[in-house]
This record gives sequence, C-alpha cells and structure tokens, in this order.
Amino acid sequence: MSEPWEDEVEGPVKKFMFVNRKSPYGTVYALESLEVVLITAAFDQDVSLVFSDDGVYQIKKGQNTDGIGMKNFSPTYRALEGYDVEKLYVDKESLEERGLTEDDLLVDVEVLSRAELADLMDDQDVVLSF
Amino acid sequence: MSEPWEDEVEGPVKKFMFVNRKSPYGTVYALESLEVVLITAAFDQDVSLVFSDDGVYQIKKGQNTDGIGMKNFSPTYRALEGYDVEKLYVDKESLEERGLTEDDLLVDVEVLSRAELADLMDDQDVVLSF
Amino acid sequence: MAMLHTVNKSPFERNTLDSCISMAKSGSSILLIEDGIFGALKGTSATDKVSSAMSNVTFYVLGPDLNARGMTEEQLIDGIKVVDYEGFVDLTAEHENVQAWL
Amino acid sequence: MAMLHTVNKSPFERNTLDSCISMAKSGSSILLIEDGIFGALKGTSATDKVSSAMSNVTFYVLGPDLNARGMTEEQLIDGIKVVDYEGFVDLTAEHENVQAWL
Amino acid sequence: MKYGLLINEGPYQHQAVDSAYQFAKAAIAKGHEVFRVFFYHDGVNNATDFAVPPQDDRNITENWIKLAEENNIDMVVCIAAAQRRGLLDANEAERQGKRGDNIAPGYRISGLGQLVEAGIECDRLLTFGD
Amino acid sequence: MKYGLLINEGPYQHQAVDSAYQFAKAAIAKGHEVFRVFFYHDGVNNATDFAVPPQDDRNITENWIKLAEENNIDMVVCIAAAQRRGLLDANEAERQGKRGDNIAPGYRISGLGQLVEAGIECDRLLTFGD
Repeated sequence: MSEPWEDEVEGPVKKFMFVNRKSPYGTVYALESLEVVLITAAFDQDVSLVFSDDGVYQIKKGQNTDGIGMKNFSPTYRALEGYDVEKLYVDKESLEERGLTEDDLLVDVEVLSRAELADLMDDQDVVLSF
Repeated sequence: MSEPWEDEVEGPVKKFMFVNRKSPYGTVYALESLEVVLITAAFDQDVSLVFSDDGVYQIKKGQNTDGIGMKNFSPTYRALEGYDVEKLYVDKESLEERGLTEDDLLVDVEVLSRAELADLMDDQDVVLSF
Repeated sequence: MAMLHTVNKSPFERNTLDSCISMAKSGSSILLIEDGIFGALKGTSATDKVSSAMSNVTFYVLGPDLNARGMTEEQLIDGIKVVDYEGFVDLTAEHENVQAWL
Repeated sequence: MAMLHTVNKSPFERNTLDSCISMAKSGSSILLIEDGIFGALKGTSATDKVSSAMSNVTFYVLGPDLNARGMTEEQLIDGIKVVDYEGFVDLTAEHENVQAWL
Repeated sequence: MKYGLLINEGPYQHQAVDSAYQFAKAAIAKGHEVFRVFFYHDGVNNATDFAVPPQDDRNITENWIKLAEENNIDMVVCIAAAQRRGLLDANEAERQGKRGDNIAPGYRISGLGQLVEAGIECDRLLTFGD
Repeated sequence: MKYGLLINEGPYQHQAVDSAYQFAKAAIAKGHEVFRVFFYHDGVNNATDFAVPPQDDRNITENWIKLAEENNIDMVVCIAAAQRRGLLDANEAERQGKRGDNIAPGYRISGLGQLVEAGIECDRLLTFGD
C-alpha cells in the first residue's frame, strides 16, 4: 500500500460513510474497505463507519486466524482512533439477530437503530459499501 | 473453448450431476457451467442437470440481452438434446416461489419435489454446483 | 430529493433487498438492477415485501436487465417504473446521493 | 455413508443453508465452513432452523474457520461437532459423495 | 454532473463492470462528465492486456479503453489491489523484479488516494460490485 | 483416496482457494493422493506469475506451486476461462499475438476435459468456490 500522505491533497471536507455488511475472511471486502477508510482519514475527511448485517462480525473480539493461514487484521480496528476515525456505528438489529452484544466487540461503538442509521446515511456526501 | 473431442478419453461411465442455482448474466456461473456440461456429455458420461433456486431463471423463455451488451446463451439449453443431454430436472418449490410454471421454460424438463431431487442427488458419482 | 439506493441481488438468494428496505427512508427511491430485478416481479414470494415497502419508497427497475432475464413490463408489480441506462443516470442526478447495496 | 454437504455461506446473508437443508436426506451430514460457520452458533435467528434439522442430519463445523471469526466451541449449538482440516478430509472419505453448496 | 465510478469486480465473472460501462456510456450521452473510473478489489483484473475473449463476446478491457480515450476518462487501477492479484505496469514490473507486465495502455496504476479524491471532487461516486 | 479439487474463485477476493489449499495439505498429511487441481472461472487468476502480495500475507500462487511440486499434483488452468480473463502461457501468447505471458511455472493450461477426467478418475471431486 502506498503511504497515505504521499498523494494527499488540500481541499474541502466531505462526509464519507463506509457501510460494512460482510463478514471478515470469507471475502476480502472487509480488509480492503479498511484500507480505504485509513486513506480517507489521511485526507482529513469526515469519516463514519457503519457495521451492519454480517459486517458486525468484523469487530468481533477474539479472532484467531492461525488455523486458516490468513492474517488477523482485526487489531487495525483498534488503531482507527489514532487516525481520528472515531465515528463507529453498529446496527442494533444485526447484533441482536446474531445473539451479540456490545461486550462482544473489540472497539467502542455507538449502537443505533436502523431508523437512526438511515438518518445518518441520509446526511452523507459519499456512501461506500463493500 | 477447445473442441470437446480433442481430449476425449475412453473409460468408465460415471453419473455427473450439475446443480444450477444461480441466475444467468448477473454472474458467469450459468454460462461456464454449461460449457462443462457439454464437455462431460462429449466424454459419454451420464449427465443430469438440476435447476433450482435462481437457477430456474437460466431456462426462462424470452431472454433478450440486446440492452446489456452480453451474449444471450439461452439457446444453448435447447441444443443440449443434440449432445444427448436429456435429463433436465427442475425444483418444483423454486418454480412456485418465483411464480413460474413449466410453460415459462424454454426446454422440456421434469419437475420434481425436493425429496425426489434429494434421492436423485444421492445416486450420483459426482455432483458439481456452480 | 432524498437518496437513491441500488440493489443488484436477487431477493431469493440474499438479504440485500431486506437490508436496503429497512434502511431506506420515507421518500427515497430504490432502483433494482442486475439480479435485483427479480424483486420487481409480481406473483413471487418476495412480492409482498416490495409491495408494502412501496407505501414509503419509490421503486424503479432497469429495463435492459429485466429483458435480459426473460421478463417484461407486464410481469412487474403495479407502480414500479421501468428505466433504461439513461434513466438510471437521471435518477442518480436527481437524487442527492446514491448508495449501492452490494 | 450417505452424502456430505458443505455450506460456506452465512445463513444471515444467503439462502444457501436453507436450500442445503431442504435437500439433505435423512442420515446425511452437513459441514459448515468459511462464512457458513455462523449457522452453527446458538442464540442467533438461524439457530432454530439448524437445531430442528439436526433430528435428521449430522452437523459439523470447521474449527479453524470458527476461531478465525472469533468464535469458540462454547458458542456452538449442542451436538454440533468440531473438526479441523484433517477431520474435513475424513468426512469426505467416509461419506459416499460430496456436494458443495456454493 | 461530474461522476466517479468505483468498480470492485473483475471481467466476465460478475456483471458489475458491464453495468458500470453501460452507465458511463449513458451518462456521457446525456452530457455528463465521467471524471474517473477507479478499479479496486478484483476490479483491477479488468485492466489486463492479455485477455482474448471469445469472438462473439464483448471485449470489456478494450471497450473501456475506447470509451476513456474518446471522453477523456481517467482510468485508475489501485496499486495495492493490483499487486495482490498480479496486475503490473512496466515500472512496477521492474521495481518488483517480474519478467513482464500486463496492464493495458489507457489504464494507470496509482494509490487509493485517487478514489478518495474522486469522492471529494465528483458530484456522485457510484459503486459497482458484487 | 484419490482426490480432485475444483477451484472457482481467484486469490484474496474469496477464501475458496485458501480452503482448498488447507484441505489439500491435510489430505496429503493423511496419506491421500491429490491427483489434480483444476482452476476454473476466476480460479484461473490463482496461476498468475505477476502477483506481489504484502510481505506479511500469504503467497497463494507460490504455496500451491510448492505443494504441487512436493506431492506431484497436476495443476490445470482452464484454457477457455483463462483466455477470457487474461492468463496466458508462452504458447498461447504467441498464438494470440500477445506481448507477454503470465502463467507461473507449475501450472499448465488445458481444456475442460481435464476436469471431467478428474471426475471420472478420482474417488472424490470437491468444489471450492463462492
């Protein structure tokens, strides 16, 4: 990955929302979405992350990938704060369907209803879903 | 595609079943599955095709791909008979869920219940699902 | 106008349309493309779900994808509007933002 | 032994597990791998579906995929057996045939 | 309107890139600008110079090249995603000590910053994927 | 037992090829034979010689080469699927007038007949895909 600051530009700040709906490891979307999030933050944009549907599994505690020969990238979610990415939202209904609670998650998040998430989404300039 | 007869071998006949569960055009699986079916028939194997779930849409009449810039490969299903592929089965429940009947299909098929399809599947040597 | 949502997955295969409907605000629009067009058909096990969502949300379907899959306007749920690719472009321009439900 | 079915899709995202269960004969086995492992967990909206299928079918789950996704044996529905890749191999050898539900 | 397009899937396997292409053509026909197409995830595979699709099928890579040339579209291939998947330009090939390169002329390799920039500069950033 | 494996997805985007690799290693460890691995659909992309995955990630193409070499596995890339997607060996490159080739040593290009043959000759033919 090229360093984020290499091609940084000065300009307006837009609201970017990343909607994460896929589980990690089964597909690469979670990992490569995270790379976009980091770059967007490096561009000093207003970044929000939403975890809904199977995306809530991305931030499940206790991931251990030793047995599948893939890299455990979940610690990166903990590093997001250092990039000033602090707006992490989780869909309440998705957690409940999966029998999960906030305690199962490895980062601090705000749990919202779908109606609240819909309001938030409506307020964005760019919405990306991976 | 290389010609089927180029690498034909002599040997035992096995029962091959192809389970088609995906709609055409959205993904390439339906088309590339059909290529395997033709080759398997050219190897004089015992070939069965099952259309279930969105796979039933593969043999929907009236496909017209002019507007999407892709090739309409549905006429190939009609040509299967010429390759001695005559065992075409359709899942009854999948048809019903989609509001379709046998009249909507472009080839002659046998409509079976899931229990009947399960028996058929159980009797195969090789089951491939695309 | 509010948001435009696009759905490209079959409602029989995935939960994508459900998720989209549950997060589409009243007054927003949903455009069904690719395998998503199956959600626009009447007489299927997914029809009721779409019909009831239509009280809040406007549904569109991409004609070229509909025809590719052997379907015509007559098979659509009443009130769903057919657009071509230029109509798709218009919808993205008319709405304030676009979210692709993948 | 009868057939082994493998399912690699999340029961929350796709209809794959449903289709597999509806075509799995009594006495056959279902192995949940990759994102399919979410079907093996208790306390979810998919649990009942799997629990009731267990009267006819034996369920297995691939341990390495379970652990990768932050889950452990304690979270499994009672009666689902954990295997590693060598156990996966054994299952394919012990059963007469294998069908991958993709 | 000024459009940016994000393409996340490769050629033929998924319809995503075809839909994006039809959309781009229509947008241009209506007088809009397609500022940039960003190829991410498996989308980088669309930039291959080595594909030989069947004679009666579309040539996705070349269709984009032609459209981009005629309408001044900036086609950017994500460097990180391309490295993972084996897409290289001449510079990258030399830097990585590879025996050849396979990016078609008309596509350029760059960082994810180009995607964020498209999100900032365009009126609409649309995603086409699986 | 004599195994054949069918791989339908490319590297990194889906876990399919990783699962197949772990399965193959385990089968060999248990004294079974892996007769052939057939790469179809996007699976052909696993055979690229041009990938440069991140240092801390797995190298899927090379892992297969090593496993195949040590255990005499026949790794076959479907020619029709490869042509669509831009995977060429030196012969194909010359025949198609392309400026280079990108199939890694250890993989060979052939027809779908090789898949059917695997189905006939192997005790089990397993599919790994999306």
